[in-house]
Amino acid sequence: MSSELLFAVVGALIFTLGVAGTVLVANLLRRILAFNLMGSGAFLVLVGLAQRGGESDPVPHAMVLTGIVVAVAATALALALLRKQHEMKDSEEELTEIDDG
Amino acid sequence: MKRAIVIAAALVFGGLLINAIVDLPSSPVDLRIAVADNMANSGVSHPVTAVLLNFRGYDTLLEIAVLLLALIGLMAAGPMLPPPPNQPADALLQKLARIATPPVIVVGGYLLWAGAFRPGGAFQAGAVLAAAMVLLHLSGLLSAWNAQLLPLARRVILVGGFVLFLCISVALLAAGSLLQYPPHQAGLLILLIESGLTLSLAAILAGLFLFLSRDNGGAP
Amino acid sequence: MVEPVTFVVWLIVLPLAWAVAAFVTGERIGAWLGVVGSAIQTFLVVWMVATWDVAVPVIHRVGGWGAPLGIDLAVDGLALAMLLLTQVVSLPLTIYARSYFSEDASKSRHFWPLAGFLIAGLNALFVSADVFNIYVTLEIVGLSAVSLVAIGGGRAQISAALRYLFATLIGSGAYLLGVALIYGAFGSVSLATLIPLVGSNPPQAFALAGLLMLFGLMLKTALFPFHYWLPPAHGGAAAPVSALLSALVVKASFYLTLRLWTELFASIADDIAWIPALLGAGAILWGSWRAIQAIRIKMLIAYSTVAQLGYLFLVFPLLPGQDAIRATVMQACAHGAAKAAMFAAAGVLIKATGQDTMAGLAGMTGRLPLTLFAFGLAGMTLMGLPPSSGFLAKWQLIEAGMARDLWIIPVVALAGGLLTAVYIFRILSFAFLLSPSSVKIATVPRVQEWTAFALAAGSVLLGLRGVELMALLPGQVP
Amino acid sequence: MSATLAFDLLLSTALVWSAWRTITANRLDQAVVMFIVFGLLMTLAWCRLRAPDIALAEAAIGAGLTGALLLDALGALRKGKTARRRQ
Amino acid sequence: MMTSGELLPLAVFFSSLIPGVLIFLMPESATRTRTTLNILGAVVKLVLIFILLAGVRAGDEFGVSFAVLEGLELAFKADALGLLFITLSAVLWLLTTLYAIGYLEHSAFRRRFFGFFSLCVTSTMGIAMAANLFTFFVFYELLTLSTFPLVVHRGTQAAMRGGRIYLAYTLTGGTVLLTGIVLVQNLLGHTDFAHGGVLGAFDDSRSTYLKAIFFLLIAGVGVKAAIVPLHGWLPQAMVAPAPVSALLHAVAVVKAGAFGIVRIVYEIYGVEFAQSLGLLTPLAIAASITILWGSLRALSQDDLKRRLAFSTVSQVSYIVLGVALFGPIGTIGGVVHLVHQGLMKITLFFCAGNYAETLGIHKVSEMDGAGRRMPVTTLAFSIAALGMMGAPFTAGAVSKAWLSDGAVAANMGWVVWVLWGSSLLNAGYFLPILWRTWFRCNRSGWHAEHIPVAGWRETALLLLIPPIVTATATIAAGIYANSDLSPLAWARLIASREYVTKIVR
Repeated sequence: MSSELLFAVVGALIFTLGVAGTVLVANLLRRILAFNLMGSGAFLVLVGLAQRGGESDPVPHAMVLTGIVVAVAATALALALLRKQHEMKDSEEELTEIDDG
Repeated sequence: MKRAIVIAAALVFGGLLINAIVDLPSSPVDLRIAVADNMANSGVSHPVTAVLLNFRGYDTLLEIAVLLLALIGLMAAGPMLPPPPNQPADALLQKLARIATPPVIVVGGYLLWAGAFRPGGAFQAGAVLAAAMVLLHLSGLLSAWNAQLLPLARRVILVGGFVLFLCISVALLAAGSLLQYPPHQAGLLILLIESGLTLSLAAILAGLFLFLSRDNGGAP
Repeated sequence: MVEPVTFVVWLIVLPLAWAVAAFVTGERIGAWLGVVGSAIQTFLVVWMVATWDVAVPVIHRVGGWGAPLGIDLAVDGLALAMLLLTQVVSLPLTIYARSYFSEDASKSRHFWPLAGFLIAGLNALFVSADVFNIYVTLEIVGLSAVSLVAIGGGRAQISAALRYLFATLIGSGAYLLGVALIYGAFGSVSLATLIPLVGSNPPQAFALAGLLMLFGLMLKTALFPFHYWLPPAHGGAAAPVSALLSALVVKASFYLTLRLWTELFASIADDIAWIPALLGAGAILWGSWRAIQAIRIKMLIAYSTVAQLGYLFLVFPLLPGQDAIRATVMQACAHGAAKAAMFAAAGVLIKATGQDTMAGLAGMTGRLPLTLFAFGLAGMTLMGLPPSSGFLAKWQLIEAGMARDLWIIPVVALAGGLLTAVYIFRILSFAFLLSPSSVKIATVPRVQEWTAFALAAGSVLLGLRGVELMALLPGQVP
Repeated sequence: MSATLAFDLLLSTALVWSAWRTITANRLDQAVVMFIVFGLLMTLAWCRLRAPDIALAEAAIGAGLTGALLLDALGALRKGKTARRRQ
Repeated sequence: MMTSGELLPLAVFFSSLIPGVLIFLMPESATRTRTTLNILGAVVKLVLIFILLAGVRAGDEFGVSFAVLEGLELAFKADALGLLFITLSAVLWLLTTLYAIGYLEHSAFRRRFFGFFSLCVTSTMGIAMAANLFTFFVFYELLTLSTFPLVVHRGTQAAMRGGRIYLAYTLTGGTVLLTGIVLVQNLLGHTDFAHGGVLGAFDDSRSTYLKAIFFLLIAGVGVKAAIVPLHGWLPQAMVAPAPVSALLHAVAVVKAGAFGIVRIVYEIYGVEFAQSLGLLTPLAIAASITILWGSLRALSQDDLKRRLAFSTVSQVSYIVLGVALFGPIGTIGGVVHLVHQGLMKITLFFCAGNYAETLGIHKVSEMDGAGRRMPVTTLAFSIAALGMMGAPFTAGAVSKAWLSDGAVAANMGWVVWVLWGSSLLNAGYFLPILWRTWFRCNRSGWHAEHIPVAGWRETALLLLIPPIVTATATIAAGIYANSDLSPLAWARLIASREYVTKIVR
């Protein structure tokens, strides 16, 4: 097994871990991490498979660059929504506490 | 119960996937040849940059759109906490940031320029510059941005690179199709686009952090 | 003279341009830019349809390289039909949204850029002939749709947006791995290059890629039982956003499912064709059932979307027959226009009554007759009653099913129509009830009522004149 | 077994392990740290795959910026919690 | 350019559609404009119809079609059979409009009422002029949709309940009908109506299949025709205002169903082919059961409108019965009853409305002495009721005579007994009403009197004219049955075109 193929297999494992994580993990921040793992796994499969003959291939490299940027965009959006949700939960709970008091 | 099912399914799926990967015969199409054949007309000598900004430049155009719209989405939905109190920043960190910033900018510039013939380019350069901005912010030298009160200049910088890219792509439509560079001007146009992108990418990537950040110097 | 082919490019560039311009200039000018831009896009696409020659498939080679090195944009009748639907539905919705958001600058400031990106993403998606490029367009569509849900800023909206975001991200993740496997197996991501290479005995990785990509797309289309994210997102967003999402966004991933199913994955599709059909039937029953039980108007409409999407998948055992594709395109267009009208009308009703409950509708046929009429017309399309486009879709679906002796498909379609009637007339009955005359209603600008009505009338009129639309998808593939 | 293959095997194991820990770590901050470690290991993997462009981007964006975003978010989520506890 | 042969059917169609749309666009308060528009539309329609009648009599062809999809056409034709229905609907539309203007004076939502009223008439025109089953179905469903707002017009919970039941029956029926239509389309590639039928070309191997389709089609239209056991909606829908009951539930809706049966038997299957498949006898049995069951149920209803509703259930099946009697004589009897029953039943509903509006009477048990207070209305009511029983010199007598002759000619002697039984039952539920109104005295006075007597006018003029006209027409159609202008003459023309063999009588 060439090391490129090895990394493709590793990518497959990481993707699987990521999928299982997104389904099983309840904490939303951790889900975001799991989603990022999915992406990284897919990138590894893409480059590893493409280069399993041993030669470097610029086309998947460019695709992965695009993918990384898309992933960070999605992650930032997810974190923003998560924080907003958290913030609103906070203020709501404070409100109820004031009501109780 | 659900856990067991998911884990079993994941094991089956992973097994199938690995089996499929290991068994895969070699691919019938080899784009490396096509890339190599067309490098001379691409305007750059680094293959990845050629793919990213010329052969598949359309992907990159749309990808910047993704980044931009994620930033807008983040501005639209992000938390709107009251501005944090001005904490006294760590003096050491400030000094470090002051020292580090100029070389980082130089590195960014180098990466941008290098992209034409070796690893590097707008993304990497923009990311490095963004990192510098984040560092400046964390050391208290650059305040967080307010998504609700965004000055016009900053908005222009955010979208400038994308607009430049879009305009050049459309202008080239006159040559026959979107983003069809004339071979002789390709190098120059790509450098132009990358320069614009570097600035905007730096601003957008930093913006992903600065619109949300409420930590003046207090990273955990 | 500009060739109509390059119009395709403009359909992508224009909304991108007005999106960024709206971002820079702010909400007031941005709204005008959105409306004018949509009007120009509509004009372009109508021109394209008018000058369309079915026999000549249109390919635009971005960068002049051509596949597989470069990226191709390909326009066929199917893509053109979806482009037409997108522009024709989004134009009235932009006019509606300009009025709807006029009092609320903080929301509209971000609505216009995001809507522009969304429409650009949709147009780019429909014409893309490159599986990786499709991934990027899917992300544009997905992330802008999620952001649009979130602009309301309410707690329910943020939660709905997050749930939607995770669904769409898992979907794109699965799709992306599929792309990776395909590139590994064949060394190309261009559809035109890939299709002849697949052959009769493709490697296992290809089948796996097909399952991954189709799964990802079905998740994004909210096919039962992956619909869990749709009702809160579509039912919770602002009315113009719900309309865009229900009418267009879910259609985009459906369109890709259809396209990949019939073209790239045709060799593996036959064996699993009953799965989407079964899920589609499940969607019709479950979605209708939940809609019948709904208390809130917009929740009812959102569950109705879940049900109506089921019809789209019902045709899969009949593929790749052109009659089945025609039926499903008609259904997509019918549902697109009708659902946009319905959400727009619901927006008016909710603004007027100040509450999102059906009980609040009492007496509204007297107060807001135009809006209720629009709602009724849209409902007629959803029920598949003549002479609406929904009826033509149902008619074609039944005919296609009978032609292959698959009786179960017509039976499900007809039963679904009756279930739809139950929830549509349930809501209309509330509106016909007499109300205490003391109930005060807020005034809503007439333009909102009329745009809702125009969309609803369009969905019905298409039923009287489906020839032109169906001419884009001729009986025999040329 | 050559030295490079041994290194690749080691790196692969580390990658899978860090990914596994990211999902399973008990505490959230541990998970985030493990994810950043995972990003750095990915950078190494890209180098091994002769993809220096990706390695640069992964280091700057994947590990760097994403890491900073995650840590910041973690801080914000925490702060909310402690603020609540103080009340 | 379109020829006049294409334009005329469209003009008939639009003469009620355009007023309908305009009414929706006008404000609620524009009462006078609305009234003018309604009457203008109805008059224009009548003029157009007279031109058509003359043309069709002379043998001209009127028709027009539009492609909806490739191979699927929205097609209209104005033939003798369709025109019969059109003329009936248009005449009664004019009268009912006048009646409704009087009836709904001062009530709310009149814009909505008259708007949907016009749409209903338009749908009826579409049903009458449909040249294929597809077009028929389009307007059949439109009729359902446009009558729903009229049924629930009062906006009460009871109205909603009636509306829901109405929809449940008719939409389900529509679905069954659609199934049958698509099967025909699948079999033939088209669903065109043609004299002598279009399915006759198939051999015996498909006969079971064809019978199944027949069952689906008849069950589908049978809901609106209120064939037992599909009649449950009709008494429920009587919650609607009187003009709605009058036009729609005695004329338009139930007739649309009956008319559909006529088209299906004569122009899809062909009456001779239907006979050879053995489909007519079961149809005759179903019609007979309906005739008797409806009359039986009517006996026990105290609510006047419900009694009339069950009477409708019974009477409409006379038409179906006529269709099912093989031979031109039965056909004439059935087709002419389409008109005769319409005239008589609308008179009864007008009168019932008058009792309710003027004196607040809704129940048979409250009608004692009503004839002295409202002699004109009660006279009209009596004429129509006697007509229903088949009394001499009325339209009803003509129908019944032709139907029994047709039964004998078709060798179905038992049908004569059904007709006699029905007449007896009719007498059983109508004569007590006549007795009460004319010969019993009102002792307690009229507690809920809304409209006072003014000279000879016992109630509002607009409420009085329509029943007078229709009652007169009931007698005229009986006495002048043999003239060239009578409905009977027209029914003979129709029969002569549906049968290849010539009429003897």
